Amino acid sequence: MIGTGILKGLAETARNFFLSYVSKDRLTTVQYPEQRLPQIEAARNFPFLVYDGAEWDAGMRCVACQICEKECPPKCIFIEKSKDKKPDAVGKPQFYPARFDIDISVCMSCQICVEVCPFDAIKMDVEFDLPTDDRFAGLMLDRHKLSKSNEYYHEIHPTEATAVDTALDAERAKAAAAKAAAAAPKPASPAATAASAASTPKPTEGESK
Amino acid sequence: MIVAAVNAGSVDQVFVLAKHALLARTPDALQPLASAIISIIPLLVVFPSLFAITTVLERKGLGRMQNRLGPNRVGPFGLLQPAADGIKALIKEDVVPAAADQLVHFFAPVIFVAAAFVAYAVLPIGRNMVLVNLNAGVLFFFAVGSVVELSVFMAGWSSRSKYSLLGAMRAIAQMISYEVPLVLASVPAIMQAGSLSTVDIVNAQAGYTGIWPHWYLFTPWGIVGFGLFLIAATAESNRSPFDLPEGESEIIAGYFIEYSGFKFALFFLAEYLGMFATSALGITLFLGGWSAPLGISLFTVVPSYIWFFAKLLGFICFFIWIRGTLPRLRMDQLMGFAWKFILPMALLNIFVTGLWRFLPASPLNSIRWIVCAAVLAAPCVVLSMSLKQKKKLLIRTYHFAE
Amino acid sequence: MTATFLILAAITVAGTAAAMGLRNAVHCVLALTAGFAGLAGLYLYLGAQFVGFTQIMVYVGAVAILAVFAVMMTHNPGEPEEIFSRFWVWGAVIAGAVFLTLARAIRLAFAPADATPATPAPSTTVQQIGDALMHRYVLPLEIIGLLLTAALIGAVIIAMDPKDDPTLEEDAE
Amino acid sequence: MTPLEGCLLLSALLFAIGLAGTVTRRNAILVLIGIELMLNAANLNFIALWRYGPHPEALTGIMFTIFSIAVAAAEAAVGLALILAAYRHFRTTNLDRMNRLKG
Repeated sequence: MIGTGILKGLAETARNFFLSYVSKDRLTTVQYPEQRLPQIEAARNFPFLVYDGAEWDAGMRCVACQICEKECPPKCIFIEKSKDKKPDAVGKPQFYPARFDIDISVCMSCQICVEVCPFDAIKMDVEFDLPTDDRFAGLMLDRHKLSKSNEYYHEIHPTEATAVDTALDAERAKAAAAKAAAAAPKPASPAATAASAASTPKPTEGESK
Repeated sequence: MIVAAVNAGSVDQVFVLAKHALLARTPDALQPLASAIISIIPLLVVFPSLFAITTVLERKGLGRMQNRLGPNRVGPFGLLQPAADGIKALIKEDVVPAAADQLVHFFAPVIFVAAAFVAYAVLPIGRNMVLVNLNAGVLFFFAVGSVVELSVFMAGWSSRSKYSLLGAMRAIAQMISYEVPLVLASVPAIMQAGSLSTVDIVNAQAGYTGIWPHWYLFTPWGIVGFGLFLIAATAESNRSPFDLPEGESEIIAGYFIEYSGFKFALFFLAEYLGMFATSALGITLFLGGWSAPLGISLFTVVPSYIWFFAKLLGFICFFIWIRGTLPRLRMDQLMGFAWKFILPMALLNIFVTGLWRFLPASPLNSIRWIVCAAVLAAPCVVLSMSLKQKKKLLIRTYHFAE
Repeated sequence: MTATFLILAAITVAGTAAAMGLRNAVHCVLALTAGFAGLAGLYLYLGAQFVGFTQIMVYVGAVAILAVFAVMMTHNPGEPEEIFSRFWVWGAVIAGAVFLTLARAIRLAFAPADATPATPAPSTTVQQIGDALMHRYVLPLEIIGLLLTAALIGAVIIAMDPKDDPTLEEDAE
Repeated sequence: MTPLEGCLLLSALLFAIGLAGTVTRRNAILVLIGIELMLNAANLNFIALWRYGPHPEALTGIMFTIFSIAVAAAEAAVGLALILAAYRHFRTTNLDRMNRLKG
């Protein structure tokens, strides 16, 4: 018959209209600022820095290698290497970022920084609710604002975080074993680490200038 | 019964009496001016308020049809949303494109809104409540409606933007194509009433057989005419499914994309005012204007203007319902529908109205009914079958449309 | 000679003069609609309601739109921008002479003494017009209907490009 | 000046404006519009003479104007269609450049 399709459609919308007042589970949307849907595990938005332990300053995994800064397509990462060194997750003395800023107004959420990070220090966050009344300084996140604990990482991406932790633990165990093995011939090991640490920063510094 | 009628009369005429009382206090020299102002101001207040109510109603209704809540943040149940929108439109910057034709760009929304308001002059919104009872009222309405096309062109052309121009071209093509069936669909009612005056047309539909009103809707040509009028009115007011001129997903907002702030709001207002005006004309022509739908004292007691606005609200809800249901047409479907289906049907409808008038009414009313309905139904079925697309489409499944 | 008449006459003359004098053809057509609207107002002022509304409907709603479409379809950006013909002086002189002749004839026809008494506007209802159309003028009406149909078909056929798809249609009133 | 005289003078002026446009403009569309203006000037005459004439009840002026508007609409449609066809041929609407017969 003519027009049955239209009538069917009208009946459907009418049913939606009235039943949406009756059954609450028809309402597919939530009242956003108060209610939030749980994020799916693969969700990603802007990068953050992972730290281990309780203190963000001490446990930061980032060693300021500046690979992410170089790889970042829109160039939204700004890193300043520290002058001194701190022991990293494995226990090796490393540089740390004296300054680590991400301009999230520029960031395009491509996740390349995460892919290239050899230290599993930068990961993607699920936080998308970042409104601010200052569109320049407010969207320039410094290293304090960026750093989130490993527990938080487990919370938002459990599978991924477990895999990362397993890998890190394996590495730590390897490093501990190596340390134990190297404990006997004492003078060799610090000299080697110092030499490797001294050789790496030079080219990067030259490039960053 | 008589007491009730008298009471109803006084409530019914309260605005008319108030106007006369006010006029009696003004000096004689100022009376024509005062009379005009007193009559115009309510129109200028009531219909924009109706527009404000309709915007929130539309957004909430559409939301519910899509299993959403709709606006619910500003005020209780989001009812103050139009106020927030209005303030936003007022304080927004008024951007005029640098290449725009300044004068034409400025006058387009002004003419649009003016034309939309002027159309209300001939619409009777209650018993004795019409601004001017023009002898050629319906013609006036359509003449004013044709000015809208020009303002649409002015808006689209003066913006110097391809989206605007495309939107304007689409809008004009659509409005011209659907103005013809709109006028032709109104002709039967005019023929039957024997007058172009809106007041006379309403009066011709007054009265009841038993409790059944003499609306033109309850005749075979009235049903068809009303249906065609409704379709053409939807297209004429650029509403979904005929919203190609605006087509948010393709040409963003059509001819008024380069307008911002208050001018944009004016276009929005004028579109809705045009929709109300066309609906009001449909009510006047086919639904007996302000008369009560059933001739029982419970209904006739209710003041006439309340019936008018109830019918108008019904129209608005129907338009919202349609908008929530039907997807947008394609341009060739739109034009084909206007010229291949609506136009022939409207012409046939005029013929049937003539037939209705000249067939004897008194002894064989049901035979007259059947003959006219058959003359209309057969070509309608044939036309729609021949225009139907013979495409096999896959069945789509929805989450809640089981 | 009331103020209403003068205002309407001013709108009409200004609109039509602008329509004939402006550079941009679209502006010309828009100014022309203002002139036609003023003319419609004059018809209303003279008591010819039906004709006034018909004027708006036909000229503003149809002819102006048609002209605007034609202007836009024939716009040639590379063309030299000369809006008046080489002999525009002669044209202006002829038009001026025609106006002066007509004006003089009109002035002479009305002697200052015979001021016609102001008659009330004749009340013409649409019903009377319809009766006249259907009885006395039924043959012209039929001829006009035929003419309009012929013009519609003719306009479509003339404007149709033979190279284009013959299913293309144009709206012509 | 009587109202009738004012109307007739206005109509003469409109006719002169239309004539001036018709003979001076280069754009064919505007020439057509000039012709429309002259027709309208005539219509104004009909209405004015009907209004102030001796037999307004005869409706002659109104009838003539209605028919005239109908003819003018047909003329505009056909005229613009002709201009479009000519444009397709000459690639211009400039009448000074449409100067060849047998095109």
